[in-house]
Amino acid sequence: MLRVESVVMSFGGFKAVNGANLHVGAGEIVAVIGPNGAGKTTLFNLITGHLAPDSGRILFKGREIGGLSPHVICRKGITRSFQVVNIFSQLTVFENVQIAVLSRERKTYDIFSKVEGMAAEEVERTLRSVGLHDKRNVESVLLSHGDQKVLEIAVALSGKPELLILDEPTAGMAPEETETCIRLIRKLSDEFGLTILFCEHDMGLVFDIAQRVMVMVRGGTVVQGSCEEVRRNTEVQDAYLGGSA
Amino acid sequence: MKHRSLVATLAVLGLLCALPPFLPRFYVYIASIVLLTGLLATSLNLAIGYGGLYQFHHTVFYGVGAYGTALMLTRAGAPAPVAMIAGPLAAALLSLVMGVICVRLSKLYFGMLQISLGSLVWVTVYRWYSFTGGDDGIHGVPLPDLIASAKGSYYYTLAVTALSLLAMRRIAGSPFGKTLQGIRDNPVRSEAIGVDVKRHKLAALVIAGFFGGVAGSLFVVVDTSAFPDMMFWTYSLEVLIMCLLGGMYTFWGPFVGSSTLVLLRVFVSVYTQYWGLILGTILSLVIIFLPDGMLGFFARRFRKGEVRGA
Amino acid sequence: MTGPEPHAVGIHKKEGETVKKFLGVLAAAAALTFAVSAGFAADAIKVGFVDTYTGPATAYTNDVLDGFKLEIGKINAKGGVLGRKIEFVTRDDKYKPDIGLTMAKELVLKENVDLLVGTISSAVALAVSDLAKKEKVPFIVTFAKSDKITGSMGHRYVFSISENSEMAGRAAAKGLAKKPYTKYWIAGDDYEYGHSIANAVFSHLSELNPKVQKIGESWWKEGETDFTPYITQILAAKPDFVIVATGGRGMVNFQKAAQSTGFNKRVPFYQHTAIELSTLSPQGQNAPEGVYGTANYLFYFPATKENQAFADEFKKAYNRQPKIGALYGHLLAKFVAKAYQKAGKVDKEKFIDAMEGMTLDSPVGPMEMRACDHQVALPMFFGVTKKSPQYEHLVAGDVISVPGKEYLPSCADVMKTRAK
Amino acid sequence: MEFLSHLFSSGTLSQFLVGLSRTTILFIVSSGLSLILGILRIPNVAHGSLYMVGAFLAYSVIHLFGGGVAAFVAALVIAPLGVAALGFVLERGFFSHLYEREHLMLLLLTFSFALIIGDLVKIVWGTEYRSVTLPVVLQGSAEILGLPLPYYNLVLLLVGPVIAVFLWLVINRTKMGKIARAAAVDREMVSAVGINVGWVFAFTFVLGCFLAGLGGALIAPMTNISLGMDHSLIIEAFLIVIMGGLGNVWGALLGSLVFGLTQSLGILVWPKFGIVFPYLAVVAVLVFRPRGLLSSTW
Repeated sequence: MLRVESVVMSFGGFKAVNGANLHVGAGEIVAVIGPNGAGKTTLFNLITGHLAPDSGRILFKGREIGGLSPHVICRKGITRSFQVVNIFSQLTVFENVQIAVLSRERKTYDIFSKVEGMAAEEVERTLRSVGLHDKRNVESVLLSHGDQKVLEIAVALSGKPELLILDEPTAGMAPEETETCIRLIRKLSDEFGLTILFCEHDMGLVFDIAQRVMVMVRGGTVVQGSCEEVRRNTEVQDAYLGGSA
Repeated sequence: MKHRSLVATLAVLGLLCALPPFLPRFYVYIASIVLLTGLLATSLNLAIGYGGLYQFHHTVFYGVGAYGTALMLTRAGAPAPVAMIAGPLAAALLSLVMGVICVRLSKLYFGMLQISLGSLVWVTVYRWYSFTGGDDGIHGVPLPDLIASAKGSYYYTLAVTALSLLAMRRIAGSPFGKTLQGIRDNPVRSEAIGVDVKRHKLAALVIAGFFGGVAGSLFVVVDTSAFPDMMFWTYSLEVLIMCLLGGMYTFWGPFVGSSTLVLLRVFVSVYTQYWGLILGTILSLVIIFLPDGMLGFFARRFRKGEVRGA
Repeated sequence: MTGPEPHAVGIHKKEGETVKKFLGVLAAAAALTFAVSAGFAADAIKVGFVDTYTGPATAYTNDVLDGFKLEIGKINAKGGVLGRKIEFVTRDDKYKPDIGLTMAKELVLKENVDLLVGTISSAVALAVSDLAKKEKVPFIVTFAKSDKITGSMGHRYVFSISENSEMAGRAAAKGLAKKPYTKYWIAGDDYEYGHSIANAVFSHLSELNPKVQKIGESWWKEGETDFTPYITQILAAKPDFVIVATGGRGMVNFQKAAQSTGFNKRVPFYQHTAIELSTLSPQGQNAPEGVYGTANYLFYFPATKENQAFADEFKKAYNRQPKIGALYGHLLAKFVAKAYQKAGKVDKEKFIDAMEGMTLDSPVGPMEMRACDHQVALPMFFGVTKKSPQYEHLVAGDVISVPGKEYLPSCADVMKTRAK
Repeated sequence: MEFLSHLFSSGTLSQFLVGLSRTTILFIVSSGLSLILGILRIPNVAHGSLYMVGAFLAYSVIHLFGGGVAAFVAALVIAPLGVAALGFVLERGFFSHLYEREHLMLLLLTFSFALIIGDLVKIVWGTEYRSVTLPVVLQGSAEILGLPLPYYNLVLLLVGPVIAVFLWLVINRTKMGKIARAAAVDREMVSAVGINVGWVFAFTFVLGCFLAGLGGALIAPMTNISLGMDHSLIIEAFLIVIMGGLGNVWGALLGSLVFGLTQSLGILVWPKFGIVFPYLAVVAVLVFRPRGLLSSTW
């Protein structure tokens, strides 16, 4: 479904992503791991159009998407969450999800209808399924960090993506929140058959839910394979234990 | 709830309709100015309050709306209805052109580029004697008898302002309005859910410019004139002040703020020449102590202790 | 943006109540303001001044007001006109037509003044003139110099008691036609007044002396402070003579630049009001010599008894020499009092009828308010700046007086422009 | 093709020099604005008012000392210091508590100060315009290609680069300047290492105000000092700063040059609309380089 081929992207002289390769098949859950500064977030930003690659190809369902605008890429079926919580903090939980639904339905240029109550059914359904329904009228800035992260996933989900990208979904979460989050990701994959690409520092979590793992070091792909293969790979061990860890 | 707000709206409208026979003509005139300035401030708020766009030079559209209407009436001799719509359309068109150039810049840069472009428009109007009348402005614009008298122009202004406010209220409460608030709140998130941020901003600018232009065409009806000073940058800042004073993040705030300032200005400048001192003091107090503006402040006190949105 | 943006996106949900409360407060405030009024005495004749009382123009407008006050004080002391006192209020237009128009509306619609006067700004004058025509209130322009006021845009309700750019141009052309210069350069403030005075001078000059030619023009924005680039541009073209069309604050600015670059020593130039005290006194002994100018009033010329008396009286009252504005204010008071006397009652239409063709004696000699275009015919003085041992400022030398009749456009000409 | 002959006339060089000299004052004022905007992030609309106060103060000082070279020099020192003192009061009294506010709020707050200062000037100095006479030594003009260039413009031509170098030294060679630059990029970081950012900001603000006052004092002899002289200048200064790159002193210099020269040469090309050229230059720069000509501190 997604194919990243020897993509290079540099900030000034620093090559943040240097020849990364990645393949994600339909319905897979793929994790990207690597030490801090390995270029994981940059890679995600390249895929979702927040950055443009210097060279290399990014193919989604066989079409080149490198360098397109984020909103165009979203329309093609990729939505995401960010490492640092990125939601409409001044809107309510309900409104956060509502905007995402309206955007998907291309109703954002509608200046005649009353927005109140639009798409309510779907929004409530989504909120119920992520467990935020009872907080739907709370201004989202007032939510706990964990709830905000979950809300962001709900927002990303409301775009009905084919590929969902999660940048450190459990970063900064309390243990029990992490637990909930993992269950949520599983559920998404099982119930909706979503393809998920995520990166994470918590190795337990990675090996728990990922079907395949891609290891990035210094902007390049070190290895790609099943959890078992990656665990046994000596280069990975070097990178994490002997290298820059 | 809905019923009550409808009653309140009708009551206010009824009151405004009933005013002229009881007011001296001068106050009818001032009331018209209050209404159209309120419309101007509300239109600016659509861009700056809802869209978070640093629309620093909004009165350019006010001025172009006025000149568009006045020139159509004087030079082209167009029928009044055509002129009334030509001004706002010209303003919307200009807003589109300026928007295309400005929209990719953010915040302060956006504002400054807009001031620069707006000043170009101002200079052109100010200098182009043979067409715009230069610094003299245009006077004695001929109007149909129906709207030429003080009362006639008042009722016309009231009707157009009410309709425009209704339309803007509708837009603010539409999916587009909500999206705009989302963009103001978080443009990156907006893009990531598939919203074309630039285009929405552009649309907001055009709408704001159009209604700014409507206010300008109303000015021609009320004052039978148009002046280059209408679009000088200091006036733009004054309109910004009106929005801030009333409350930038509320729909009615700018209207309240502009009414307060216009009335204050008319009555205070009769007694003192230190209007700047008064305005400056009020403004700095508001910014320091009530950054949400008067209405925002009231609203806040009102809902203290409540769960938001319950 | 790190600032604490208020969490107010949804506030309008609760706005209805707030708006209502607020309207209450606003209504109370409005009621308070309505209750207060500037207040004229009940039976006074009410004169409303709209003029610029802030900014550089006050150098001229305060003299108008003081000249008026001095004369009207004397008239009121003798019991006023028709047994009624003449009272006045002032409104500041801040040199902006929109504010001026609002102020004039306030005076007419709220204060019910019998007469509007004032404005140094042509833009304000034209705006107020339009209002006067609509509201049928007489309006006497005291200072604005656009020839449109009593020319193409003149009407029954507007009068002018100062010279206009067309008249100044004709008077200057008369003076300049006798000089040997042929290659002229035109420069000035790029606004209505600048263009109209420059065009007036040059067009009449070329009628009187067909040999003159215009070799170039330069225009700067009104309020320009640094003239050096223009001066170098002009000098590079080597004209014989330069017509400099500056108004208000540009007068002094340009003369200072001329002095510091030695411009006046390289090429002679003309500025309307260059010889006038308003221009010369702020510069003291540093004003450039040899600048040609025209003016309606010089406190030392003509050295008649009447002029001397007026200047002395003004100086005694305000401790300064009267400038041009003082004469206008003086004339205004005299015209107003005499016209109401002649009209026999305080009536706007009768006042206008009385004004038309009225004659008066003044410090600069007898004058007439022309019935056809409502333009006063004042004498104009043409001279050149020079130092004087007697005063701390420069004065005009070689003064010639051009009587009003000689430089006023004919009634037929005026009517032609109005017909257009 | 008439304008071409204007362009290549003997007046062009002299026109160019005059354009350069008038750029000096634009540069001095806008570099102060640039520091305040770039480092403190305050879009200070009152900067123009401070420039006006500087001009009025210079007038008062010169009259107090009765003219002459000494009085003029005294004015050039005292007026900017007076404005700097005013800036100090404003910074400590208001801005130091409000740095975290949105730009829009700060812009409007400074606009309100501009209104207040404008009226205070009116109260103190009245509404009539004032003028200052140059000391005799500086009167008159030099000949360049047979055209006059006033001595005072020559002085300004020298003052501009001196100020530029001075500012560069202050910002790049003093501890205060280095801290200020660092604080512009990351305020928290700088205060985390134990430096009192508050005083560094106060210093920057006061320096900016000093420059505004200096600009005002320098323009005093070339113009008549009047209310409203701040209005046209402040917008030009903002455009110059944005065009040059926020917080960049060389950017302010470059911006002033572009602004001043397009204006004075624009006069030659198309006199009636000469005023349009600087604005067009700003638009062109921002369209192609949205962050300004040189790197900004933002």
